[in-house]
Amino acid sequence: MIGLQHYLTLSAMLFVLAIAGIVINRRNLILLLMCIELMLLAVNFNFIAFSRHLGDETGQVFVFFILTVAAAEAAIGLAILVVLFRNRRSINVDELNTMKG
Amino acid sequence: MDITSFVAAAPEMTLLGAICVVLLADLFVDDDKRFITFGLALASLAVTLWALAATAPEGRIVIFDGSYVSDPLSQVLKIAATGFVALSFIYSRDFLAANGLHKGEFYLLGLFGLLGMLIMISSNSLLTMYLGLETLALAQYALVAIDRNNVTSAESAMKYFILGAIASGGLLYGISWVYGVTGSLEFDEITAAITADPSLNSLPLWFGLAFLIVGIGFKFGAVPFHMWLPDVYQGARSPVTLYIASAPKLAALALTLRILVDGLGVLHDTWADMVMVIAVLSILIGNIIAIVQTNIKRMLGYSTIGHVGFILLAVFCGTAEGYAAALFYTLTYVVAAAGAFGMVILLSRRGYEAENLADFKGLNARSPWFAMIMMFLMLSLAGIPPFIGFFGKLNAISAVLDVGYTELAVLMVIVSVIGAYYYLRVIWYMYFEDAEDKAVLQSSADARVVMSLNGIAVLALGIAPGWLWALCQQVLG
Amino acid sequence: MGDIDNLLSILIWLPILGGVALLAIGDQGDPRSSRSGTMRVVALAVSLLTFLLSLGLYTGFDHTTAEMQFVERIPWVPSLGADYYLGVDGISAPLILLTTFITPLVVISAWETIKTRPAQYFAAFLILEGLMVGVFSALDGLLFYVFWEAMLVPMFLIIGVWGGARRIYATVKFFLYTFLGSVLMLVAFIYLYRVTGSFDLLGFMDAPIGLTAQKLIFIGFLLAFAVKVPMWPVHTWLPDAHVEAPTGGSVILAAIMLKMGGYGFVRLSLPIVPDASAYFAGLMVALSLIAVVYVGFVALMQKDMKKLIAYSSIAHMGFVTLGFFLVWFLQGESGAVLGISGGMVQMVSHGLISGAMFLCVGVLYDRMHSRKISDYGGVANTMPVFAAFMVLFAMANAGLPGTSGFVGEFMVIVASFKANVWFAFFAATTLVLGAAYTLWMVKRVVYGEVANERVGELEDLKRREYIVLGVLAVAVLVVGLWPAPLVDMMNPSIEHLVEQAVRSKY
Amino acid sequence: MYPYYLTIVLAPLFAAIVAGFFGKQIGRAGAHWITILAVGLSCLLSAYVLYQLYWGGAEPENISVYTWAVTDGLRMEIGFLVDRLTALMMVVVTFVSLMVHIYTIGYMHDDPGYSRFFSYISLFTFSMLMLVMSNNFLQLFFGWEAVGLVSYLLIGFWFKRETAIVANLKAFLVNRVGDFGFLLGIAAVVMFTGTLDYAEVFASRDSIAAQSIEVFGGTAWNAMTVICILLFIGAMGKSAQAPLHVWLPDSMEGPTPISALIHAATMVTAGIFMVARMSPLYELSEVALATVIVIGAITALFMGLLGIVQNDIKRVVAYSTLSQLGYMTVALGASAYGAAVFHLMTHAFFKALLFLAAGSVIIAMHHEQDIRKMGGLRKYMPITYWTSLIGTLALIGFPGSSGFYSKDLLIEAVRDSHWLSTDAWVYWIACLSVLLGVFVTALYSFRMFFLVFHGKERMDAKTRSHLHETPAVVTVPLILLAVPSAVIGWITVEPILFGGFFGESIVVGESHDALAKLGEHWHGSLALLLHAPVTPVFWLAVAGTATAWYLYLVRPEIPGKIVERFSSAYKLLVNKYYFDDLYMKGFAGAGRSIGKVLWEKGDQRLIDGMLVNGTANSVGRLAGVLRQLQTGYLYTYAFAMIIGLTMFLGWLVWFR
Amino acid sequence: MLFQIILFYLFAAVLIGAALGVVFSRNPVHSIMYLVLAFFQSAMLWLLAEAEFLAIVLVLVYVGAVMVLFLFVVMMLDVNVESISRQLTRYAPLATGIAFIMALALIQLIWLRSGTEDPSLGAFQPNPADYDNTKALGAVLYTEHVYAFEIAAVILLLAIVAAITLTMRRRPGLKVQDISKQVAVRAKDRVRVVKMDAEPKEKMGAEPKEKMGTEPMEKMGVAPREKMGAESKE
Repeated sequence: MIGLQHYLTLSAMLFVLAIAGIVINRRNLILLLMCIELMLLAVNFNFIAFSRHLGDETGQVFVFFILTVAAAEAAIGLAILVVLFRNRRSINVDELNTMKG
Repeated sequence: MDITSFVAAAPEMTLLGAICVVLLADLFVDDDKRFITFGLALASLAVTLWALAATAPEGRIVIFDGSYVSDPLSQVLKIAATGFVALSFIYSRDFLAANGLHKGEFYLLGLFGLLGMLIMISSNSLLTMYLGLETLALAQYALVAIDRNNVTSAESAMKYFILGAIASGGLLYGISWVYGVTGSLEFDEITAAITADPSLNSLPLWFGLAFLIVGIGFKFGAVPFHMWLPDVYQGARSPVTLYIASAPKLAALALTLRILVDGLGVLHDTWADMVMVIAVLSILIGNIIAIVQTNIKRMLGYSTIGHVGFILLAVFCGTAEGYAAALFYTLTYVVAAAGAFGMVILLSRRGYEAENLADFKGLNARSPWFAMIMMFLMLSLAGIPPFIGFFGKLNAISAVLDVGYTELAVLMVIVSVIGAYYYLRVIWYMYFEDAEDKAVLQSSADARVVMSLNGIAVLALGIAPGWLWALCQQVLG
Repeated sequence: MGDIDNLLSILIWLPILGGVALLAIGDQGDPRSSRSGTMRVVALAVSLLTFLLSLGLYTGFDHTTAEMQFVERIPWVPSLGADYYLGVDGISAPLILLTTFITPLVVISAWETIKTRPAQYFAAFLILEGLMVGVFSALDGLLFYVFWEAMLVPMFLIIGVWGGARRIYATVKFFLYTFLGSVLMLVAFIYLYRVTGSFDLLGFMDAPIGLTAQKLIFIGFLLAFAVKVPMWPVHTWLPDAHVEAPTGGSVILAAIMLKMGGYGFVRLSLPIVPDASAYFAGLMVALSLIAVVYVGFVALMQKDMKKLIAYSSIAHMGFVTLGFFLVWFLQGESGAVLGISGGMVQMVSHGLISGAMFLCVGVLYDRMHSRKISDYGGVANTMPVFAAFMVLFAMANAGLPGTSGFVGEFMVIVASFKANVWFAFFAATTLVLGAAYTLWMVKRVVYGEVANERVGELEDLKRREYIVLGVLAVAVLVVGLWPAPLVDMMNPSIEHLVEQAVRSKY
Repeated sequence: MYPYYLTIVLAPLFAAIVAGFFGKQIGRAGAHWITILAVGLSCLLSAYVLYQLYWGGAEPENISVYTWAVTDGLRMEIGFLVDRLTALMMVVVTFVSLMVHIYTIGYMHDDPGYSRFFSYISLFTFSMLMLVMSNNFLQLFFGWEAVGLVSYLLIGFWFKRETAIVANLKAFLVNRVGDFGFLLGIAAVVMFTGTLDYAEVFASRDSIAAQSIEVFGGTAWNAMTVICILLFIGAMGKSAQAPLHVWLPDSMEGPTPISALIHAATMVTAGIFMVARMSPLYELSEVALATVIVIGAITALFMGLLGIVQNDIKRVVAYSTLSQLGYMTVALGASAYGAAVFHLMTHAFFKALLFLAAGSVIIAMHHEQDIRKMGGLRKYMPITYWTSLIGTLALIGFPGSSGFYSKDLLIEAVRDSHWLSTDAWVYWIACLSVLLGVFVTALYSFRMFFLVFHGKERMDAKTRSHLHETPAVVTVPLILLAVPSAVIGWITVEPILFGGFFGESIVVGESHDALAKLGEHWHGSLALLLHAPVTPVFWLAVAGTATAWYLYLVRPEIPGKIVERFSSAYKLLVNKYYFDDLYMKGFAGAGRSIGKVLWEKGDQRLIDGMLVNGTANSVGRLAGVLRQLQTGYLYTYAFAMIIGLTMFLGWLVWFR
Repeated sequence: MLFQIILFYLFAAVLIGAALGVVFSRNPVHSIMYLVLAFFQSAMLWLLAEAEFLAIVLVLVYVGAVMVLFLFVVMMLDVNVESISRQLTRYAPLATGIAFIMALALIQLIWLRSGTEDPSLGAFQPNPADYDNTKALGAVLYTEHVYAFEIAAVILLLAIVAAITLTMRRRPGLKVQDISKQVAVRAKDRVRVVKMDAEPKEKMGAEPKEKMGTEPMEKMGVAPREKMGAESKE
């Protein structure tokens, strides 16, 4: 029977994948933003699973807010990306190291 | 639900209303009359302060179905946060004007950020905490990138954003586990649930806790979640750095205290170890790397990491005194840090940011008074009596000793000696070296006055620290 | 004058406020001209007034009791159990007098030699004076610590701003070294606060503490005081700091700041953690003797006058710590009081002598801008009066009877002989070593043919310098010929201290 | 009598201060007048005090002047103990000092440091009086060091001379080595008696002798022995006993009046005086006495030998001083304190005379001091010649001179010290030394005398053309000193040695009392004089004189041959047994090397380099390494966070 | 039931595959498409879990708005796909290891230590027949969570402000009328006598001249060129 654990496992896999994606990716920043979306998706899975498991809507409400915030976040993230691109003509993660040490 | 009970949330509402006013008014203000926006922003803060004072609750009030709490702690933190935001506005204006950044958005985003802080400070559930956190964070991301033509600003904004998003993702994941285990998001209920069923105090909940600590660690900038901090401090324009370095620390403290103490206080045994590890790493790495910095903003960034370690060590104690010490430390640290960044701004001019340590050379010859003020601030940060920073350290160490961790206390004091070195370096540049730049300071009278008061405050508070410490104890008693 | 209320507070705050006033006055007129500037007059007036007021400490002092006198106590940080609690006894009062006595001399000595930012210079010294008096009069641990640390800041600036070529290295080393030493004392204080619930030093003395805790506290204190004294092997900051400091800085550093360490031992270590002090007494004596012998040899080879005097300071301070820690080798015998008295007298005397020695070097340095012994020779030819002073102080430094330098050494050697022949043996090597390094320097600097043209053009003492050195010479001789007033002042307190030190607290 | 004592002490001090500080104002004449008057006053009053004590029937007085300090039950006072021993010393000191003051007017006539010089010698008189009049160890030490200080200042009086300032440093340091022991001795006294006062210490001497102290682990030493030997180390320094004698010949770098006053007559005898003063203590430790006697004997003989090879007129006298001090020390060791003090007194006169005469010669020779460049001065300087002859005869103990009585009886006393036969070798060393010493003394004394006043005139023509007798300020003191040198022995030997002059002030154990045994055969000065030709002492002296006459007047080429023949022995003597080398290269060199090593290796490299800066540098390097972690790359940052998180999780799952 | 299980695994597999595609595909546009797929699969899975409202919102908001925004940005920035470095970071092996450990820890947590070893215990209780997910959420959203709801609104406002602040540029040369200024203008403003220093102020360079030139433009509501630094680069 499909239940909490399955969803949690799926969520965990997504989460780990998203994190791995962030760390191993040296290509471009958009991918990082997408990985973050994946991560939030994983979180949402968790909330929905727990919400269903507990029979409590609060978790789903939380997901609702997460979706809202994630949209706002995406907007700002992309805006920053645009600013960065305009300045550097690049969104390569590798080149983003003028400050260090 | 009685509508009158919403009065307790008056500060947030007032501020939001004020934000809307500023937002609209700013549309009709010319660039050369931007001081109107500035005035309005300050007025908003004043009104917020008034609302805070007017609605100060006697005890603890919880409204919005357990989402919102107003208690002495929130009062203190909110007043302080509002004050620090005002401070950063005042310090920033000249710089912004001189660098073509004097836009209403700066103030607006700053006010939004403050709103986020107030929400965090007063949140009584993980949901509102998360939303407040995001409000603050989004405002900060935007603020860091506000100078659109600045490469480093953009870079640091990007780094801040990505890492911040990861951290809030982690935090959310943790929240989901806490929710899953306890079935609630409200701090009171979480505590109640765990108390009622001690079997809940097991691995799944601890897992959630670990993720929460990642979020907290990030927000504070504790090692190893600190990496964003030096880059953002350095990359952002000085006023933004000042903003980020001051009030949000209070919000971070609220985040910590609300979650770890109000919500998961019963898990102290578990989180204490984790907090201790990141705190110890923070004081070590922050202070050590700061030694080799040449950019003062970056240096202060690393020093912040060190101070965060102290705050977290006070929290780690898990005693009322420890929490009070954390509060005291945060407040006093922020006073000095705000002043220090303010001084960086004060020394800057059009097209020239005094962000290198070397820019402080010979300040005593240029302006003995501000050199002295800066010295006070540095000494306070270094924890040298009679400046207030010393009492922060004193209380933190005292709290740590109280729970029997003598070795930790010794580590703390030794690390503060290492830390003293780089603060001393600022003093030595100001006093012992000759100026490379002999220009006169250009800044408006209000900034100078406030800066002077700021510097004197760290001394005056240090000479009479009793009331503040009593207040902190009372608030968290 | 003994009937002034809040005398101690006045002694602390008058100079500090004076210093603030000086900062406010600033450098008026051309700072390079010696005549201009009210700040010099203000500085001198404040320091002299402070000294005159401090005489009230002597005239109003009750020589018969070990109780704290001139006590002031008002709550300061009630939530921490810390009070603004001041008071003096026979141990601290002479040191306060020493402080207020030396400071005007420092001000006079710097009258026209400091040309950059003189107002800040004088202000730093006045503030420093207030803080030092604060250290000696604080009876509250937190207050003590605050003064103790705050003191570092003006000295840091004095060395750093007005010092020599390697001043930054020296001053940072000075600051960090002493800061590192003191922070552990803070931990010890906090621990004691935890035990007793307040920062009252007298309360600390009565609180029962377990042996292990005592040992840890002792180590905390030890680092703070040993660095300050400084004891071997944590002494290396001192030569650097002395060499680079301006004359006034060296004087204050040697004359008073080093005394803080010794004072700390008698005020804190001995009475608060007597058992641990007993436990570590052997180590302390050993370190003291190493300081006397080892540093004596090192001083012999110095090429820089200030460094030589700095090393000699370390050796002399070795006597202080030796005298203090003899107590436990004299259980049940007389001699303990003698040893501690000797240490205390040695502190006062060393304050006068080392101050004078540094002023002498300062006189030369002002003229030749060199501290190297080899740059001099035959100074007596051109500066006979100066040479006379120099020889007098050198003799005092070598512990000649009739000068103050002898009194303390004599007492300590006599006491240490009682404790152990070999203690006395090593301690007494200073008779030879001290004379060797001091007089060898005198020989190379003062005597001989005029070494070079610049020495040949030296002018003898100006009136200002004459007054400063003369006053110190008189003080050195008075203490040397009649130490009774000083000793009598200390006696009851030291006897009380010995009682406290030999009891067990756990 | 108290006011007299104070006046005696303070008058020179006052004069010294006036001459020192106001030298310019009062002028040269003012400086010498005030000091001479002050010292003259002291001298007169001292004589009066002596008169009162001996003839006037006054009792010895023990007076406290003021309390220096009291702590821990230990009273430290300044006070006077005036008995006949003290009074005798006071007279000797002030008289010689007065003579030297007068003499100085001539000797230092052209010196720019004229008033300073007078100030110093007055100060010296004060210090010496403080020393001899002390009633306690503290003041004794004060005086002890104060005379050392003045000696230091005076040896280095001509501070432009490198040799002078080396010599004064050396003198001070060697004295300090002695004081090192002396101070420890005082500390020991305090340890065993709890007091510094002579009277109280002497009163408890039996209890001291009953105690013991462990110096080296396991071996207990008699407390009295420890005290006495430590105190004697002080005396060795001050009275220039081997091996702490090296400073005295060098001290001749000072002006000659100083050599007479300080380095012959008074200061160097402080050690002798001190031991005599401490006779109650020394009497209770035969080990200490034996030590004293051996040291004294070695000094007496071997320092005399050095005198033979010296060519500097003052150095010859200086070595003779060393030798004579050795004699006194031997007498002390033989418990013949009276004889020692008696010899001290006569020696003070004739040695001051010899020095002043040497000074007179030096003046005449325009500060040429090498006796090889003199000769035949007799006809130019008759007064100096005759006074020198008196001094020399007194020195070799020519029958009838003051030196004869003191030295002859001293030797007799040593020979009669049969208690020493328990340590036979000590006895023989002592006897042989003092006897051979007589020969040696005569040899070097007359060698110098002949070389200076007789024989060929070896000076250059220019010097010769200026040769004439020195002025009255120089010759008058010579004459005034020649008188006591000649006759004082004759007059005073009986009362001082056998008339119980010292009374209580010198205590001698019955079995030790050689002088008392001599006293049994005492028949007066004349009898002793008549008895002289049958003693070995006389013939040894004659032999020495004859040898000198033969070698340096009759066959002056022989000494050179001897030197060639016994070159190694000569070398040993010329190099003063290599003591100077040992000290300068050995101790001083080693001290400096130790200092250098400790400083450069210990302080600079180990403590500062490795521990202090090493730590700081390590922190700096660590910072350099740690900052590498902050790569600037986003993925590193994220990775750090992930690692942190994973650590937490791993710990929670697997380790908790 | 079996059908649901099959569906779950199917959707889950596609979801994971899509996620891998997001991470590993070279072309950002492909990544976005994979992400869209992932969102769709998630929506399916949420439907399976009877969270209909959120499933729909996910598709609407994410696929409909956010992903379009992503695509828009990618297109706008016109990132040169080929120029993008292909390698993985040097942490890749280590990071994979760490991710593996983390996954292991999570799975161990979920399956072994959660106290519900029997998967059936974790099965969701089916909702009652008359349960309306949307209604249920709506009921609490405006009561219990009204405060959070308001904050969410603030966040959206903030996002608007922030996004505009960061990205809105006034194009140069774009003729815009500012009527209020046109009306408010006075005759004396038309001509201005500019006083010039004989020597330009320090570090000002040629600025006064430029200021003169841009003044009228500013008055016309057109931003001066220098304020739009990035402009010149484009």
